Amino acid sequence: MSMLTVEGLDAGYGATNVLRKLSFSVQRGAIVALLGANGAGKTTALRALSGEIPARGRIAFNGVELAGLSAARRVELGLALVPQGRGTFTDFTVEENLELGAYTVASRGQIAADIERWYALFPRLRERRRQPAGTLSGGEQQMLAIARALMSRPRMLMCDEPSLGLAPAITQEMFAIFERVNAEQGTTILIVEQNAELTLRIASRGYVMEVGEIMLEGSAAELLASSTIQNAYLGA
Amino acid sequence: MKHQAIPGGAAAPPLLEIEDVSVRFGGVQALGNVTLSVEAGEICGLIGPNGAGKTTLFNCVTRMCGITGGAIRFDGARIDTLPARDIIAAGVARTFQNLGVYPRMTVLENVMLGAHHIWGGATLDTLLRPRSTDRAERRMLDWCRDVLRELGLEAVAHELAGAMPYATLKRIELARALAARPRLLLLDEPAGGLTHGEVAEFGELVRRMRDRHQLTILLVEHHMGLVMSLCGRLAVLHLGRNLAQGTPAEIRAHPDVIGAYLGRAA
Amino acid sequence: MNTIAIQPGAPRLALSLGLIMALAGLAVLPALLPSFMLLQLSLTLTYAMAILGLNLLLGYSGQVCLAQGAFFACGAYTTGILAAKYGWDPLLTLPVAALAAAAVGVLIGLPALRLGGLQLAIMTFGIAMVAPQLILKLERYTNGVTGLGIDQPAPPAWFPASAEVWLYCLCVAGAALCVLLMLRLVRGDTGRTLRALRDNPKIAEALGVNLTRTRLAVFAVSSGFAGLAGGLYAIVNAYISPQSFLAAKSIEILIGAIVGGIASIGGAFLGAAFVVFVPEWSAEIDPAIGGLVYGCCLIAMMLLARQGLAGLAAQLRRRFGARLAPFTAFQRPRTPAASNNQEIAHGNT
Amino acid sequence: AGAQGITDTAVKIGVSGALTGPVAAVGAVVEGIRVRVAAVNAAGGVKMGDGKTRSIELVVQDDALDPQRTMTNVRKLVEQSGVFALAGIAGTPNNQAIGRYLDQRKVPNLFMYSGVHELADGRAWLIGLVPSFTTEAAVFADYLKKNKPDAKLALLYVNTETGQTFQAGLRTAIQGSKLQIVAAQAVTSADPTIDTQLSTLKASGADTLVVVAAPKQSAQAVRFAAESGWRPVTMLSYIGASPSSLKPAGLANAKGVITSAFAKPVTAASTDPAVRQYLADHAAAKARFDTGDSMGQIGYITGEALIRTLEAVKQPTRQALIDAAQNMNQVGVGLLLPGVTLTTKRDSGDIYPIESLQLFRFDGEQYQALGGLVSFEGRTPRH
Amino acid sequence: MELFLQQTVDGLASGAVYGAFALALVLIHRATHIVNFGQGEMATFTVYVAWQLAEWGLPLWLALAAGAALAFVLGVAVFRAVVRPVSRAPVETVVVVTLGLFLLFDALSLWLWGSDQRAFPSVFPDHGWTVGGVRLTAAMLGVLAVLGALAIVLGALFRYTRFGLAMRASAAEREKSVLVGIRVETMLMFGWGLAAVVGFLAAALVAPRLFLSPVMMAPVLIYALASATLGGWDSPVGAVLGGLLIGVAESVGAAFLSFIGAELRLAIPIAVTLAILFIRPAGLFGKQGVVRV
Ligand SMILES: Nc1ncnc2c1ncn2[C@@H]1O[C@H](COP(=O)(O)OP(=O)(O)OP(=O)(O)O)[C@@H](O)[C@H]1O
Ligand SMILES: Nc1ncnc2c1ncn2[C@@H]1O[C@H](COP(=O)(O)OP(=O)(O)OP(=O)(O)O)[C@@H](O)[C@H]1O
Ligand SMILES: [Mg+2]
Ligand SMILES: [Mg+2]
Repeated sequence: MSMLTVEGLDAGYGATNVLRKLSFSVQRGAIVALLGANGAGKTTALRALSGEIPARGRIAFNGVELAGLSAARRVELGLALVPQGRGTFTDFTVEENLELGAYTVASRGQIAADIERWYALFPRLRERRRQPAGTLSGGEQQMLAIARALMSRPRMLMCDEPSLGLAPAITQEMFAIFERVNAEQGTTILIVEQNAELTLRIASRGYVMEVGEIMLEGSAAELLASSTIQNAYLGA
Repeated sequence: MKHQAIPGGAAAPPLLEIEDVSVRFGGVQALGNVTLSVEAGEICGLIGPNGAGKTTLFNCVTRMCGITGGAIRFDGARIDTLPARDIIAAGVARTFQNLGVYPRMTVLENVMLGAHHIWGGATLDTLLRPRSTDRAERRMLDWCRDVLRELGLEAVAHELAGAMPYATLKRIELARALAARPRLLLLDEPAGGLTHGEVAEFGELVRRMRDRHQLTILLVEHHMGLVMSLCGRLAVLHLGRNLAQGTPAEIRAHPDVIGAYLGRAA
Repeated sequence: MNTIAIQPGAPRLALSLGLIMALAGLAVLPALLPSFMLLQLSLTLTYAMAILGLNLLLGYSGQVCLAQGAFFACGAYTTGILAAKYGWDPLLTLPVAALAAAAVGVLIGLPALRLGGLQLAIMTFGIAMVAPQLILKLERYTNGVTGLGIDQPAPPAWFPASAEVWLYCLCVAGAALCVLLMLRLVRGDTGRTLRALRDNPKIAEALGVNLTRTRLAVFAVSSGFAGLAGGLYAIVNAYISPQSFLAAKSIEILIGAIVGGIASIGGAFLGAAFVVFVPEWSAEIDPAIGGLVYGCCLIAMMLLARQGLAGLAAQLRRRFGARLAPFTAFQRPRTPAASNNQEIAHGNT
Repeated sequence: AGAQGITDTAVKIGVSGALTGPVAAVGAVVEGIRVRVAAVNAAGGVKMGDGKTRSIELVVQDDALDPQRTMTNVRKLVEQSGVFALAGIAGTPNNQAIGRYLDQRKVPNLFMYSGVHELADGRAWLIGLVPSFTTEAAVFADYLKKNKPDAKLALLYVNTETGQTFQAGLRTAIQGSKLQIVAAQAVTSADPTIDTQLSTLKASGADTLVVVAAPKQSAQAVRFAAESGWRPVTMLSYIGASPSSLKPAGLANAKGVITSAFAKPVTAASTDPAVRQYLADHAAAKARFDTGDSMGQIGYITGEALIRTLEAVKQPTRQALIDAAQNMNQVGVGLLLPGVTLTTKRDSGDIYPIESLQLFRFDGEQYQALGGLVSFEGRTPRH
Repeated sequence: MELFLQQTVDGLASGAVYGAFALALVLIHRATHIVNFGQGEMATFTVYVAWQLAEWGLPLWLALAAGAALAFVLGVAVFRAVVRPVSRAPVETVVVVTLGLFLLFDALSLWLWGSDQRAFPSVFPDHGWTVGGVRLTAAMLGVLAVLGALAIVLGALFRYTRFGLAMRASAAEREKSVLVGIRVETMLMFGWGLAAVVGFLAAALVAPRLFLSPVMMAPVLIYALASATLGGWDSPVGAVLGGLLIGVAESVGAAFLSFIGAELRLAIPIAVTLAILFIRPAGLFGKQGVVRV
């Protein structure tokens, strides 16, 4: 069963079209990697999926057609996005950021428990809980952004370069967390990443984008072994 | 502890000396007695876990945040008393971790801002001395076009910077910093958003720039491949304090660094 | 888009051509219009000058100053006092008016260095409110509520047309001067640093821009324009009183600037025409509901032209070719729709 | 016909007033003129001195009381609309601004609404209407000299020519008497509340409060005087004393307030034929002001004065019009108090038609006459 | 001394007027990041409607309730009709729209009800006490009490409720709010409605004192703006305290500094606010935004 099916997606900015009939799908409960060079249109694709920019084409999410639905509605349906380059509310405290992340969650108990959980995983965030997110370091903000997205307990999480600005140890931890969330909560995860190796290790499937379309796809193992990937993304 | 400048001595003084620098933000001790020196001509790496204070240290050097203790010397002279706007003219240029590009300006305009301190005049000069202003503008334009060409950005020179993908923005920042003709370049995570292949290319580029423009570079980066291959020497910060210094090989094997920063798979 | 600085050739030519055409147009108008229209056009030009000054602050350096009417008053009273009380030739008072207003501008610019956008707007609005009261208070020089009458300068012997046309030509000359200065300021390095300061002052400082000096200079030029405009206004009207410089004047200038397009030179003139003529037309419909019509006009205008009239012209130009070039050359580039750009604009690390 | 703006069937009159803006209340003057003119037009027009009956075409412009806008309006009225004359332009600086232009163009500026007579000095084409504020000050002083000879006065004045003229007049008028001004405070139309001034006045120990201010501030003063337990003898200038504007102060609080007037008190129950006519005209024209609004009444009187003057004009020229206006001999106007007439005499410098006033006291519902008419005909005090 | 105390009390009374208006301004700023220059005129319009209803014989409290309901509808309608279409345009565009609202509602009230001032009934009894030579009125104390309560409730709404948090978020960062599932447009719409209601309440509280007229609120605008700035644009409580502070400073200053007199009274709020801003750049209760690079 596929969680997300994208068919013939066209999106761009003003007159320029960045995506060209992009099509791919993500299986329910899978971790999928979306790779591609700088400027390939990965960020644009995620924004189109989250409803941040208008798009043409079919997006079926969990059996619901997303075209025409507002971005907020898509979050309610369970599709969360961690935007590229951190999307924290800079003037709001760390804790308020987490609470905002759980805006669509009704249960107060669950919110409190989740906040505790993220504080336990990222003790730095607990130390900074009363501090405006804008004063955090780059990496700390990235942790916060991801934690905030997961606060909504999404069905599917889309992460735009989660490792950006994270120290190696934290990057590893972050990917472990993705695996855990995926395993424990059944959250489907779509990761856009430059760190292809790490991503493909936890992913079951991968797509490679080039100038707005999927150029290559396959299982993670196939891609890890593929020579094109080796050269361009794994830095052999 | 005080480093004495030895005129004509065998050991030339380091280009940048950071001595016992401390910074507090309210209850947060972002830096505590950090000491670091960068020799002229080297590429020095600065690494450390998230929140270790690397960006803050950059901010101290460029005077974008005040220090509560210690001293910063550039080329033997104290710079921690200069106003922020004079740092770039002193010869220190930087890039910003979370992008300091002007999205509503074109790429070329962004880069030309870097050269402002060289050719730019005071606001009223434009009115009072039109001819020399125009001449300066032309010089600036030529120089910045060259820089863009070197960085392979000439194709997008007239595009709005805001329309560029993340990695290109990082490169535009680098171009702007280079346009300032600095002696010391502070790079804060310049390789963000690059694929492995691109990272390698980028390393080459930095080395080339260093040689061509006789730069000294202090590099913050979490991309270990890049740091290890590019830097001659690494300094590690942890919780706002010096943790270790040494060659890449030494650092890679340093148990404290592995524990605090690199993690198991390094 | 802001490519003027980079491609000095073509657009500059188009621009000068446009300007020459505009000037020529302005020059033949007197022959075609009744004299009271000439008065209104002269007033429009003085407004346009004040708006140009405000554009520099608002559009290019991002500082919301609502005291432009106060600088205007400062210029008008400098001219008025020198002419009426000390017998100066009104024309000679004009440079003094500009300088006096510029000095006051710097004075007000000093605290402005520390204020945020909204705070600056409100404090300067307060200054605009206090200005007429201050004029009353300084009754000894300003004649208080009685106001000052000014003898209008006679045209020189060589001038072929009437005194009214002469006054009008003075205004055209003043406006042309402001446009020229403005063009120089918003182009090239100065223009870039101004925009950099506007969009992200911290980064600009790191790039070596002297925030204090630049902002004060901008304040000086901006209020200088308003002062010159005020001086001309006093001459054209031949009479000034505090009633003419209420805070509403500053608001009118603000509206003119925004309706025209805050970073546009041609827009300043369109905006000035808007604030001079539209309220009048709407009052013509029915004096009792003039305000209603004007309010609706204003809102409708903003719904129609979100980037001001200059922005609208740019849109039309994109559709219908380059005929409107002079009005759009300095239009602010469209903000890219992306939100990672938002991130950049906030400049957090 | 002779001049611009006048044909055999119509005469065009321009008006500029504050229809909008912070002092839009003054715009009632324009409305009042409109009411009177509408009535005469409905009756067929004005039978002018040259034997022709003409209807009056009013051209109204809004200036929000900004002199510069008055200036553009007037030029537009004269040069574009081609009016024959102007009437009822409100505001001292406003009339100041247009004085020179109208003199140059030789356009009559009739019955401007300003109580500052000095304004007319040296102007040939202008004529006022209402009494000077110095007159009102003198009438107030006279009353106090007789009824409260050792009164300690607190003066609340609006900080415009109006208030300053009144103050100067009052100081002149009390010279040589035991009356003394123990405190004076200015208000502006930008003051949202004026308690500060009033508290200061109260603290001065004054037992008499004289107010020359707009309706809003006058009413606020009346209420303060009552609510604070001060209860001085309160005298309001006619510019802020109409019963309708006192209502928000509480009519009970306004009981005992003294004011001066030259127009008949207007009440719905009045039986005076002129008042009834006014009420009928007001209703017919759907006027946008209260019948009790003194500004509106002044406008109505202005309209009436205009009609009377036109009736006296022998030739359809501007010169004839200004001649007629500047040489009126006891012309009666219905809404004016009995005994008050329009009289001017250019040769002796008297271009102010109304120069007498009568005091009134508010009884909690309406104004009752207090003593007889005080006339300053031809001898308005100057300051 | 007595005069000083009296001036202080008078200042508090005027300050309540400024604070009430400032409260409405701060509310809409907090909820939408807009300074609505038309706020006072919209409020005046709704108070006129309530007055008209009362004139037609409706009991006062019912007229007030109807006015508040109308205010909410009006706020929402104004948002939908003219603010939402420009909500993605540059801020200055929105500023002009609110100036347009100012003109529009000012003219509308003038057109419908004329320029005459009206007596608006007070909800508080007509009592007064003289304590140590200083005059206190029930109306003033009542207004202060209601205002204080309103400010605290609104402050708590923003600070402690999810709704308030979401409202602040949508005002501060639209794009990011959408990404956490907040319906920003709805929030903004509520913000406008709520602010219109608070504006109505504020205007209805002060109308008996200022007298109802189309231009009733216009002279208060600058005082209210200064109060909000002084208090810090984020804080409802700050707005009210700022208003009181300015009221007292103005009253005492104008009474005891002779060179200020009537003409320069207006300079007092400006000067006081500037002075405070130099000590606390974000105002008394404002939080300074963080700009890190
Ligand atoms: N706001 C914008 N306006 C116009 N064009 C844009 C905008 N944002 C991105 N683009 C263009 O869209 C294309 C794809 O950009 P996108 O950011 O999606 O790439 P990406 O694959 O995410 O790259 P990176 O790995 O560097 O983040 C680029 O060519 C870019 O120039
Ligand atoms: N203005 C501030 N107020 C409060 N705390 C701050 C401020 N600026 C920085 N900090 C704190 O100081 C610490 C150091 O931040 P800094 O940005 O220097 O880290 P960094 O080493 O660059 O980390 P990263 O690798 O994540 O970018 C962080 O924990 C941050 O929360
Ligand atoms: Mg991307
Ligand atoms: Mg950092």
